[in-house]
Amino acid sequence: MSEKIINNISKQFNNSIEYSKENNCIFVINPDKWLEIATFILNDNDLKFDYLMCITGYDLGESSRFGVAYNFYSTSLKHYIEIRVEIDEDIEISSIANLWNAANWHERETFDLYGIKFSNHPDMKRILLPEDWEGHPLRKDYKTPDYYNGMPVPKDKSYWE
Amino acid sequence: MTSIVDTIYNLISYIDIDTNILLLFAIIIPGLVIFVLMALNVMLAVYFERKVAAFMQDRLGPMEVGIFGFKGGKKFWGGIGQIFADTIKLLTKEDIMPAGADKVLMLISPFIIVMGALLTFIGIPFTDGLIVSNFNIGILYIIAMSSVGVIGVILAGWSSNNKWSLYGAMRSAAQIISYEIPIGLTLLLIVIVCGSLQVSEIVAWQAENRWFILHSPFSFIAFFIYFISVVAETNRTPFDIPEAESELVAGWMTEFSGFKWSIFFMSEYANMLIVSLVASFVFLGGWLSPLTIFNIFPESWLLFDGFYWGVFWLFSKAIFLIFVMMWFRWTFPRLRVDQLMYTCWKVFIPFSLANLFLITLWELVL
Amino acid sequence: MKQYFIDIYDTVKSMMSGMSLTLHHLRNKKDLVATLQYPNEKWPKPDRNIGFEHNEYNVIRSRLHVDIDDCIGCLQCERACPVDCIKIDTIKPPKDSDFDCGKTSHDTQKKMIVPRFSIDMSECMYCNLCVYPCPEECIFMVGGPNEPKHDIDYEYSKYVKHDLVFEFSNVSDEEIIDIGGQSYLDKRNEVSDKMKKGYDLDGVLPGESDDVSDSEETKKTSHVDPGFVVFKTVSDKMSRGIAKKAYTYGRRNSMDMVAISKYVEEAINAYNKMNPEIEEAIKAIVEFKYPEENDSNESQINKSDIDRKKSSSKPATEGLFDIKKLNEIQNKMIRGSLKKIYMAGKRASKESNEVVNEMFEFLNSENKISDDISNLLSSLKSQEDSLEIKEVSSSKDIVSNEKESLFDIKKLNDVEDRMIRGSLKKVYMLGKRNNLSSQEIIDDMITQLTDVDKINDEIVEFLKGLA
Amino acid sequence: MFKVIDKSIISADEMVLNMGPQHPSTHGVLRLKIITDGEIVSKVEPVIGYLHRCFEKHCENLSYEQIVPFTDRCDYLASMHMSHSYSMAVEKLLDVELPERVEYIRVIIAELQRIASHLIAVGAFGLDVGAITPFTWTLRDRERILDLFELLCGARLLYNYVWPGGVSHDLPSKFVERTKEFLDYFEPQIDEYNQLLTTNKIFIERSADVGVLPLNVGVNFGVTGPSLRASGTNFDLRKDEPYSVYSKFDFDVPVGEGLMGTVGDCWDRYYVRVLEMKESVKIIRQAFEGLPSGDVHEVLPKKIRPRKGEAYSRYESARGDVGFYIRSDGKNTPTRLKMRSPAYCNLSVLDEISSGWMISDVITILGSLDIVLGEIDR
Repeated sequence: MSEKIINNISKQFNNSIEYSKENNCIFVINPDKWLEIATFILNDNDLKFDYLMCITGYDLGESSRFGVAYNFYSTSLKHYIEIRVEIDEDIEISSIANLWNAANWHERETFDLYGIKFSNHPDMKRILLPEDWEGHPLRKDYKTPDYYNGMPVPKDKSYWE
Repeated sequence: MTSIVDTIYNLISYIDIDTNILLLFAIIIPGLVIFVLMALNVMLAVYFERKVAAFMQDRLGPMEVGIFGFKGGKKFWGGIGQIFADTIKLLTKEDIMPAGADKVLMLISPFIIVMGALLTFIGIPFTDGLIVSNFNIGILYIIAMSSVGVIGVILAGWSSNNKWSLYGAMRSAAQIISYEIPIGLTLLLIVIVCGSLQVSEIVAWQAENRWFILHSPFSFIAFFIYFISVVAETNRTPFDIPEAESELVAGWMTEFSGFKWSIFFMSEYANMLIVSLVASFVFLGGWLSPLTIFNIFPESWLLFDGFYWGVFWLFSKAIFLIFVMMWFRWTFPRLRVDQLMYTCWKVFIPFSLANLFLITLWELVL
Repeated sequence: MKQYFIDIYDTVKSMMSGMSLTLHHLRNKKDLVATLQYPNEKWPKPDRNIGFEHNEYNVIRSRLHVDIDDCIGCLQCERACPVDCIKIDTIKPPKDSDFDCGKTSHDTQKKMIVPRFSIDMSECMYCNLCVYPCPEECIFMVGGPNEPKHDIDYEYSKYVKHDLVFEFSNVSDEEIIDIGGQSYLDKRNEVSDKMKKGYDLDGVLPGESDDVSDSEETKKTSHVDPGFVVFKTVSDKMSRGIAKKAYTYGRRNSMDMVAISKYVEEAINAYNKMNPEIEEAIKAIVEFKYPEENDSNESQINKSDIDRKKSSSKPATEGLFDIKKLNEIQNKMIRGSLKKIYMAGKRASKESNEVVNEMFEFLNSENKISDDISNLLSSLKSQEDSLEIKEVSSSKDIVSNEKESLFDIKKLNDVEDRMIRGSLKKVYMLGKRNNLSSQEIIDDMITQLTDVDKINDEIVEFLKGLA
Repeated sequence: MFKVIDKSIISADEMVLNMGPQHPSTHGVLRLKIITDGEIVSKVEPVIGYLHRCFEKHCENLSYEQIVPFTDRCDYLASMHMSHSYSMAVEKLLDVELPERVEYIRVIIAELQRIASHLIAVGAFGLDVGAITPFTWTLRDRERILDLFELLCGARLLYNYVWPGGVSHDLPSKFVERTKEFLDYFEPQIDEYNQLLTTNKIFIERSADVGVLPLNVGVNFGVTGPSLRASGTNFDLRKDEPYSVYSKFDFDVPVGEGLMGTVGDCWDRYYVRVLEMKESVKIIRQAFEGLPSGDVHEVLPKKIRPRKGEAYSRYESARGDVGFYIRSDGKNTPTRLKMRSPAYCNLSVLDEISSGWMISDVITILGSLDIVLGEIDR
């Protein structure tokens, strides 16, 4: 099954796929072509990835700094794929919220916690943290602020030490 | 024996002061008695309700507070002292007035509601002849006075400056006004049959003939329409959409606390008592003993009748109906606001109109 | 139209069936009621026999308890805790010293002492993760399979959050000093001082809580060597530490005061840390009387006073002798079982005499009694903690002397104007914190009042009356 | 004397209604910004994050064993599912093969937990439409399951029972017996709920045909679990991607059939849960029959240091498809741990299916989606 998926995708987008680990169905994909590939895997009759399970942002701390992992599943054909898009800090990823509505909140969360921007997202704002929070906490270089809205952020237990 | 006011006036007329002042006394005394009765009613009814709810839900209800160390184990009166604890708690609670509220309206709205309940008691008998004032338009007066409360509800909802309260008030207004119609139409049945609006006449007619609920199939149906409508009118489940604690927090009572809220509470339970009493003397023979329905009991049993037994029978019937209301509450889910209107306009009103027509025929034919 | 009547029929029918069900529950309430009247009835404790050797495992979640005598200070539980609610400090004895840290009940030789083992139960999330790695099985959740070790205790609510920090260590300050942990002790005292200052600001005026803090202070100082009081005036940390070390050395070798002062001076000079404060302090040592040389009269007077205080404020276990004294017994078996009796007695807060009697009974029943042991035990029986009491009395004198210099803040309550009273109290507090005398504070008050134009003759007279 | 009245004050515009964060039936600290026109709702915007506890950030500083109690606290109504799901992800990274007894125990526990969670869902849904009595009855029965869990691991709500590589304790000796007793007691209780609530006409009126979730919309929004199955699909990871030993058991996946109204309405979402409880009972009975013996600590790693790499585990919890995405770089703490919470996706569909209904119906729909805020906000 996985071979078929790989063949299907690489036939179409040979240049955009950086490498693929066959056993886990993991693809790493060029961010430029991401929207096309997404449209393809949603609509292609042999793939039909209609269910977007999860979007995970991660911080590599290297040259291509951030990565976003998309986990797809097909409820009709029962197969699974993971696609990763790895980007530099300032590059935007095209949003797939118009293809899978589930991506809407997941992308907002990724933006909230990592600061990864998604272009053409219908409603790009913070979701878990307050609107006026500064910084993106899951980045590896994030430092806890001393103050939030003038309130000191407690860092240790004063009665403990 | 005409009315309490007259009796009291006669009793104290030997005192040598201005007759107007005497009349005032004669009016104030029953008023105070009724107020105390209402307060007692709410205390007991709340306890009753909590216990009924608890047992229906496989719980025990209030158990901790006994009187003088008396606790009844897992019995019904287990936490009887809770009555006083609740009262003291409610009366000593902080009275919160929201900053944006209309303070004057918010202050008077509980009193308007409780006034409606108090005034209704004037036309309600407690037994043969024990009535504050025996109007010749008793039923009409009761219907009119029991819908005064809706003014207070709307004022309370509006003055709280809270969207939830406003929703509750609007729903309540629509609901109470709608359900006035089937109530009026069903009460009209007995007026047609016995030809009088006076309460004592109605019961006298039932004593002569039979309980009105057993009079004809139409009056039987009318009783249920009346009863379900008054459940709606007193804002109780399954028609408690104005309060709807899972939707509107507490509806129009959201912003009230302490004494004001306890007055709302008092009027709610007073209304329950009123509608149950009305149902008892209109449909269930008032202060007549149920043992006289069919003439199967020996003559000696008729001893359980008379002035004092009348109080007992009337209140037994009313308390049973209150229990049924509680039973409803702890069994059913709540209707939506449009379904509530549907029930009223498309079920109850057609049925009661048909009833009205058919009972007229029934009376003409038989 | 047909549907209309069917709907009505369905509604009535389903409502009736629901009502019959609730009525059934109402009528059979005795069989169906599920509530438990909590304080009167409690859940039956389920049998916790879990199929295999359950002694190793802990299948109850309640308060954490530590058998501190078994703790070897390996820090495994501290590391396992996901919320950092366990805090352990350890001190290793110096290599050449012959300090005996004792043995655990598993007969493991302890290599360090644990002067601090605190668990913050307000933070604990009862995940049980600290229990598994413990090699000596000394940290556990009480109850369940640990019922023999400690009774179940899941109702331990407290009024103050700090009270939920449970301290398990029973190492005394003297032992820490013995083992060379002076620097650790200094640090700890410093932190606790700081914290105490923090508590004092907890919205309680010191004037109102004078009595409380007084007794607390006496309690605190009762453990500390009075000689240290002198060095508290020294502000430089480094030199204070050196001086204290030298002082303790002198005390331990039972030098007299003059010798000690000379020794301290030498030590300070060796580090080139001499400054006027130290000089004064050293002079003070010489003038400072040994607690033993105090007037016996004075201590007699204070004794009854303190006894009363002790009985009210201290738990009775303080009256128990030290468990280390049992280490003199040679036979391992006997020592172990005596220690067990000791611990049981301690938990039940018994007196020394009772515990010793129990020990005798045990030994008689086992036929293991020997002269050595009986001598030792009877010596324990008659022991008195007279030394401690004298120390307390002397330190209390110092404290009360300091306090007398200031008038009581309650006197200010006679002032009628609220505004003035408030500002006067503020000035008072400020002065108290800066250790000003009564006269100085009153002067400050008068200037303060003149500044805000609230001064009048009555107040001035009143204030002067205070001094 | 007379003011010129601003037209905008009295014009019949839409009104913004704030439901929550403190509201009796938002199931936690959820805030719904409801735009209404009278009673009719035109838009619902869920505002979440009031219970955000930095779970993912926290996990990056904790070792793999220490994370387990925190996963319990994500979905506090189905803690066993969360720790089971997390353990599966870690086991994928560790490449361990679990003893069969562990898998059987995990299945038994998971299904008991599913019953407990669905009992809350069913009862709370009744509470949302105004029926209070069913809630206390379901809580009464859930209490018995909690008793079983207390017997098992000492804790009643947050268990820390399922560990990567095993479970913390073997089954207690009386556990099997008492669980069977409970199952015998429990099955007739379901009929009582049905009599009191499910078939009640008022309840049907309130929930049938309300908030219909079409299947394609549900899949597109990532709705999973009973909420999706009510829309007429039998998508269940226990069947489709059998993990643990689910492939050995014979059970049905209840699917919404639209018995009282349309397929995928609130009544279906409610009823699928009731049916699932019955199926869980079936699974537990089968699991007890085939329960093998063995040591539950056989492959429990002393110290968890997984290989460098990633793992994504999928698990059918009481609320839907739980996913744990773990990136490890060989240390004893994960570099990234992401939890795909089912209720998070289920809640995102609320606006889609509740606009056009009344305020009361928003409550009903929210109750039928069965969200747990601890899991949404993490």
